Amino acid sequence: MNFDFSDDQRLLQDAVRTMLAETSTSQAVREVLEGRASHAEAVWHNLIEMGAAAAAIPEQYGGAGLGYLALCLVAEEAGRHLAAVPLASSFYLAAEAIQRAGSEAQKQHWLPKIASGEVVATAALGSRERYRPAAPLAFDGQTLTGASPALVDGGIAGLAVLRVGDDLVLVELAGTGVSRNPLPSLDPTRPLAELRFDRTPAERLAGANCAAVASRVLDGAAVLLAFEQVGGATCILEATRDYSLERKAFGRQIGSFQAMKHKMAEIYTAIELARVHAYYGAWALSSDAPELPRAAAAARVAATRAYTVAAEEGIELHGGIGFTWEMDCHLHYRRARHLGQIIGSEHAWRARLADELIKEAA
Amino acid sequence: MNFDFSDDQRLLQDAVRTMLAETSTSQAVREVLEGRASHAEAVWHNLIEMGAAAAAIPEQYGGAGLGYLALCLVAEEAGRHLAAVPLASSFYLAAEAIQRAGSEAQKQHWLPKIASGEVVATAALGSRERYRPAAPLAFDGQTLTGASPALVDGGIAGLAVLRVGDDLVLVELAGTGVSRNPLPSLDPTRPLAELRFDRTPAERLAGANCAAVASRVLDGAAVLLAFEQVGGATCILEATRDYSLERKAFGRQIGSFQAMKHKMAEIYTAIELARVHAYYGAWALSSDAPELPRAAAAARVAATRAYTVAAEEGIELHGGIGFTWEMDCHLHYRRARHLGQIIGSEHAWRARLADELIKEAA
Amino acid sequence: MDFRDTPEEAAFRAEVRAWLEANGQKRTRPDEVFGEGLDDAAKLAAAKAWQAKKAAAGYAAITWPKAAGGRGGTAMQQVIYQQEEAAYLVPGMIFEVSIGMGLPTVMTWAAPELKARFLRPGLAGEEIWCQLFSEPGAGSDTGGVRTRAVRDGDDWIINGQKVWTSGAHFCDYGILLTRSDWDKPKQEGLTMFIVDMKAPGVEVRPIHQMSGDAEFNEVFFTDVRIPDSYRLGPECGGWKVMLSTLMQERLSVGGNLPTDLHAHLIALAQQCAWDERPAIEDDRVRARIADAYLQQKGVELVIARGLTAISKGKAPGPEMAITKLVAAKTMQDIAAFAIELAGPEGLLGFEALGGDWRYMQRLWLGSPGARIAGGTDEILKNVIAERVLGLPGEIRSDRKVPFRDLESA
Amino acid sequence: MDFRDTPEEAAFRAEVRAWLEANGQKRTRPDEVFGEGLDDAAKLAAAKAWQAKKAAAGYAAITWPKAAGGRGGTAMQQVIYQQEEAAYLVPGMIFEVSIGMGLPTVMTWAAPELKARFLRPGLAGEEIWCQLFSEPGAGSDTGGVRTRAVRDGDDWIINGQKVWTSGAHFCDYGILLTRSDWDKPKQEGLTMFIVDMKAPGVEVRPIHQMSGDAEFNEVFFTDVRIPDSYRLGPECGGWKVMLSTLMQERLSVGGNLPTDLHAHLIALAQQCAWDERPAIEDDRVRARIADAYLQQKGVELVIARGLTAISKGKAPGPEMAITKLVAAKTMQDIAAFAIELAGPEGLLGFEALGGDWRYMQRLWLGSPGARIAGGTDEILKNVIAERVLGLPGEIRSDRKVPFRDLESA
Repeated sequence: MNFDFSDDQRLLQDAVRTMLAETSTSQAVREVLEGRASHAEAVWHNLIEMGAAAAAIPEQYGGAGLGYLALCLVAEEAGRHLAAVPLASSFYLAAEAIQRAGSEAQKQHWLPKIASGEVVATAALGSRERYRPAAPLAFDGQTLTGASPALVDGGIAGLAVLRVGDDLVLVELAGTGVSRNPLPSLDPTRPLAELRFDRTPAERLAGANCAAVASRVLDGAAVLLAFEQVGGATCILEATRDYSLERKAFGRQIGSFQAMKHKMAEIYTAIELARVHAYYGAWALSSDAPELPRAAAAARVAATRAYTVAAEEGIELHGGIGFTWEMDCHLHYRRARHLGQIIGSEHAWRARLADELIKEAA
Repeated sequence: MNFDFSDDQRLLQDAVRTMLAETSTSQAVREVLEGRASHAEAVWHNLIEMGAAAAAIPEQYGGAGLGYLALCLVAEEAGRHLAAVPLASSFYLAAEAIQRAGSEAQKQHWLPKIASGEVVATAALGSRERYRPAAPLAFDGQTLTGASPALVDGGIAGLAVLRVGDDLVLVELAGTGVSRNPLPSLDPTRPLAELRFDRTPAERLAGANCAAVASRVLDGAAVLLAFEQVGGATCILEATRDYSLERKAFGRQIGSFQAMKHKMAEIYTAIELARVHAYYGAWALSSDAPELPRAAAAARVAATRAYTVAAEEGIELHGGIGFTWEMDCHLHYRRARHLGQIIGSEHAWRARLADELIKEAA
Repeated sequence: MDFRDTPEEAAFRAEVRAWLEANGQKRTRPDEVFGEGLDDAAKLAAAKAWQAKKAAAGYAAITWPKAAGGRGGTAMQQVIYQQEEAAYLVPGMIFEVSIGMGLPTVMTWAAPELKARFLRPGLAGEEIWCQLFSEPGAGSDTGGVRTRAVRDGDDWIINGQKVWTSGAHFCDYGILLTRSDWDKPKQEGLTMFIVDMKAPGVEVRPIHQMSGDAEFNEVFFTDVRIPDSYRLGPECGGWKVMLSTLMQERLSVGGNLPTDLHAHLIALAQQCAWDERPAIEDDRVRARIADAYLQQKGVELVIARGLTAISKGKAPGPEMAITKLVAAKTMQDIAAFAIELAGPEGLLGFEALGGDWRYMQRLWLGSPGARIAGGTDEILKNVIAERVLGLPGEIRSDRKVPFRDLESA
Repeated sequence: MDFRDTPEEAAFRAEVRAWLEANGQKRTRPDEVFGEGLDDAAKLAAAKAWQAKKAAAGYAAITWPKAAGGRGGTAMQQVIYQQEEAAYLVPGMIFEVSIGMGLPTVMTWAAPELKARFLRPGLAGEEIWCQLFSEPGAGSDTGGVRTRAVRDGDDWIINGQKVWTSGAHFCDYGILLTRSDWDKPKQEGLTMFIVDMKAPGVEVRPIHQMSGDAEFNEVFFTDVRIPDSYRLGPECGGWKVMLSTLMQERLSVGGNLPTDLHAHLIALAQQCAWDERPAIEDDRVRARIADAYLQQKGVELVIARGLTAISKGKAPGPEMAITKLVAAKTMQDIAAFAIELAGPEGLLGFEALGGDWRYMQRLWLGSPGARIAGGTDEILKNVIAERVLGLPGEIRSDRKVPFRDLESA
């Protein structure tokens, strides 16, 4: 029984944490929040340079070949430090789709570019929930025409993997006929854009059964995002605890009031449950275990709940100062929602978890 | 705006409360709990004698003609004092069904007997949820054959109103071919029995559209049971508060710990929401308002939640002594579940509430 | 039990309704607010004009005595006016502190000549009032204020900082809680003043909220002079004055939960698909719609009970605290769920979605503030536990000690 | 990250498995318990026989030193044994206090001749131990015990009452916490003893729980004589002795949530109909199945983290408190929901329903106790807040005062 990460993996995590503490500052995040930057460039540069972003891309494709467990810990730190970078779009989603469904040539061509940061990629792989009628995106085998759904990092991506019917389609965004329509985002630190195509050259990802690949990639992303969520939730819990020890009212540290203590204990409990489910998901992802769909769905639901509770109650426990623009509480409030919905809400994933459990019981 | 009961109605409530405090003691309830009595006879006698049980039966049928608002307050006190009597079976369900669907002759014959306590009646009007396949109960227009579902007070009832297909059927239980099969109950203070019929004489309730009548009677019962639930929840909250002021630990009254205080505040909040929904339901029931289905469903869901929370957390806040047989906490724990399911669970009623709201919005 | 008006109430309601129809402007969208499209100055001017009209018609302070410029009406009439006004585009918030806190405090504690000076222009909206109690180190614990008042001849010199002051940037006067004696225990060394917000040394800085709005301010006082005649109540009597001010607020029947959350949720659920079916058909969504109704209708009915008390000439009790406790958290939960309905697309700002979303997204961003402003969930639960259920107060170590000796001072 | 055994662990597991297969009896129903159908005396005899066999094979106290009758094994081996034994019908609870609390306390604090006297028969199940700490006025606050120990020559005379003593009615010996000095503060006047449960003046009365079971007892002491040689630790050193006893318990990895709640819920949902459809197809039911899994699997995985610590030779930390906190409330919620699945019929006792219901109904009746015994939810949250998150302890007024001057004494 060794339900923990290795010392080497922890060393990488420490290095990433140190780097992010220096570069992914509140100010850097706010540059993006307030629209002065599309992403935190220094943070992105460092994550690429350290080989952290490309931890799970094999060395033959220009990655660090450290595997998914390493990437999970990178994700935890990215979440903790609210990193405003295209890590999920490029690495959890697009690179994974290419790695799992691309031809050798497609992998050889694109993965090194993504790993080196030369190209930012994004992806839309489908979701169980939607608002507007599905975008009328058409692929004729050679070109793509129509509008994508809202894509995280769609404004800066050079490449997109899009689900069109039963296909996964690879489209270079420097190609002809591409226009970008920036869209407002509830979490402006993660900007959204719609892509419009007019007979833009595109190609099919070579692999068969794209629905299964998309589902597999989304499971992996669920695990990785769960680590971001756990990281973010831990950050706001720690900030709340520290504030409650500093701040006094009625002649006492407010953290000595049992109502505050118990609420923090409840947040902690939610986070720890999420953490162990995320760990279990990491194990399933890294060992390609048949438990992955169940473990990934569980990690996603638990982590979405934990970050939501931590962000909501974190503001509450800060009192008045908690809902000011100057405090970082609202960055977590927004990020919690962003991470909790971007690959489908907790409800969709809870349904998926139930599907798996009922299937297993049969 | 007068969202409250009248002074006269409150006077009746006080009288019932005084009577129940004297007769529906823990010991009287435990006589039934431990199987030494089928119901609390003195309590039942008094509720009948005072005209409290038959408050909503018109005077021309032997009732007190005080209306539903009065009966609601009687129900609240019955709930508060855990009255182990066939009040719901006889008066909220059977008498109501007869009153709303019976012919004049049926009403003349049965309502005075029920009002005077000469006959205990019970009813099974259908539910959205079930476990076993529907009982194979057959009615040929003259006789009834087969087994009823489990009926509260089925062991002592002299009359039953049973839903058979689209009919409501009235069957006298002293008739030929009736046998009774007592069944174990999660709340033994409210005993259950199955009735078996072998060509037992029975008659149809005369009214048309029995499904609508059944639904209307269940709505009324939902409101009345909500008052019982609110009464029970208030009782255990008060007992918990009193205990927390008496009991000391760590050199303080345990009721001075903020965790205890806030939990009691949460229970109080749940109860007060339930109380106002119950009041609203009482208004709708007594004024025959079109809002009744919505108000009744809301009262039922809110009151079921409130009593469940009060009973669960009431035990918890008592600590070790709370889960002993000697303390009355578990009587509320059982009664909360009994009242919360006997005409269908909160889930069925929440679904009904949603149906109504969506219908209204259309 | 009867939700209908008494004949007297009905007559007053008809009168109010007629006046509003003749003079006001009805809301056309649920999220429409007063003065949309106007700049701040124009909006303020329009608000003042409305208040003047309302005061002239005798609706500005219905329960006040006629001598003080009120109508001498009942609390129930006040409620009826508010109910009817709710459908109209009116600048409610701007004058709320004037009418609800500032002027009543003046009426209770100021000398006759000051009442003559301040009440009429305040009611008519010519002068607007704010309330200056909270400080960075004294939020829920108002007794901890440290803004210093030092006597200097016939004046007092004020130095310090206030925070969470609504509308300070457009207000003319404020009621100001200060510490005038540091050798008395916490709540015994406080003194209340009227302060001229345009006086030299008063500086107002907006606080930006997470929603991007700036309804609140920090207010800095540097050697601000206040004549002793502007003192409200005795020296070191500030705590009592403040309690009387807050008591006024308590008489208003709380809870500002929208009453149609569930209807909005239904509308949004009809626009979304879950697993290729309309989300409105999902059992979970339906359960949440029911729960939204349960909470909001419950709050509405608790308020109805408060109104019943008012209608009988009584004051609603501390149990009204549950209205805000329930309303604020319900807003947060339902708004979050509404956003979730649309899955990934729910993360789009409302400008990119239909107009129905604007409402929910605003609630979602506003609800953390709603859970804090006017008493956090925790403070409200204390109120219920102590004042309704009679449970003991917290152990206090800061009650008897001279303020200057407290660790936090 | 690897859930598999190390080769050493796998070898030990194989050995245990073989021994259990040869000697034990596997459970055939999830709710089957040891000794069903036997009367109390026969069940106790069977339990003692099993414990003797287990001790002879060296599995009774795996981590104890060989000199004390143990195996000198690792904590991980202990865990592996427990995991394997879990599938068998064994009388776990009966000896739990002996092995987990009573005998370790003897091992740490008693004189060599007493160890020689007590350890072997205790391990072999010939003598059974109980723990006598809690009192009617001292539950969560164990420091408040009032059972009086007065020195009389070479003996002590004991008077008082204990409560919540598991198995007192069949136990032979107990470890007993008493107050020997009323002039010292609360936790400083306590002394611990070994008490012979068959001694004159010891009276045991069962406590009936709401489930109808009687696992616990009240124990009354009237002029019970204990020789001073049976004292554990120094006079007035009882608090420290008790902490060492509880520390033993903490080393065991907590949480006794069944790991198949969701599977039971699935089975029951397949037997019920909601609105004429199988309940298993209802979106709400499916969501609850998922939630049941999330909680129980979460607890299992937190325990796996504790095991990882044990496997590395470390002790699991106070964060393990979340296992019981989550497990007990989850049992209550899921059991209640399972009962709701069947609507009105769910109110039938399980005897009238299928056998699957027995399990859920027992959980439902047992869960209120599970949330209290071994630390209420509130105490566990204090542990997490103070010992994990480092938040301040409660303000205590009872620490420095002589016990006899405390209001509660």
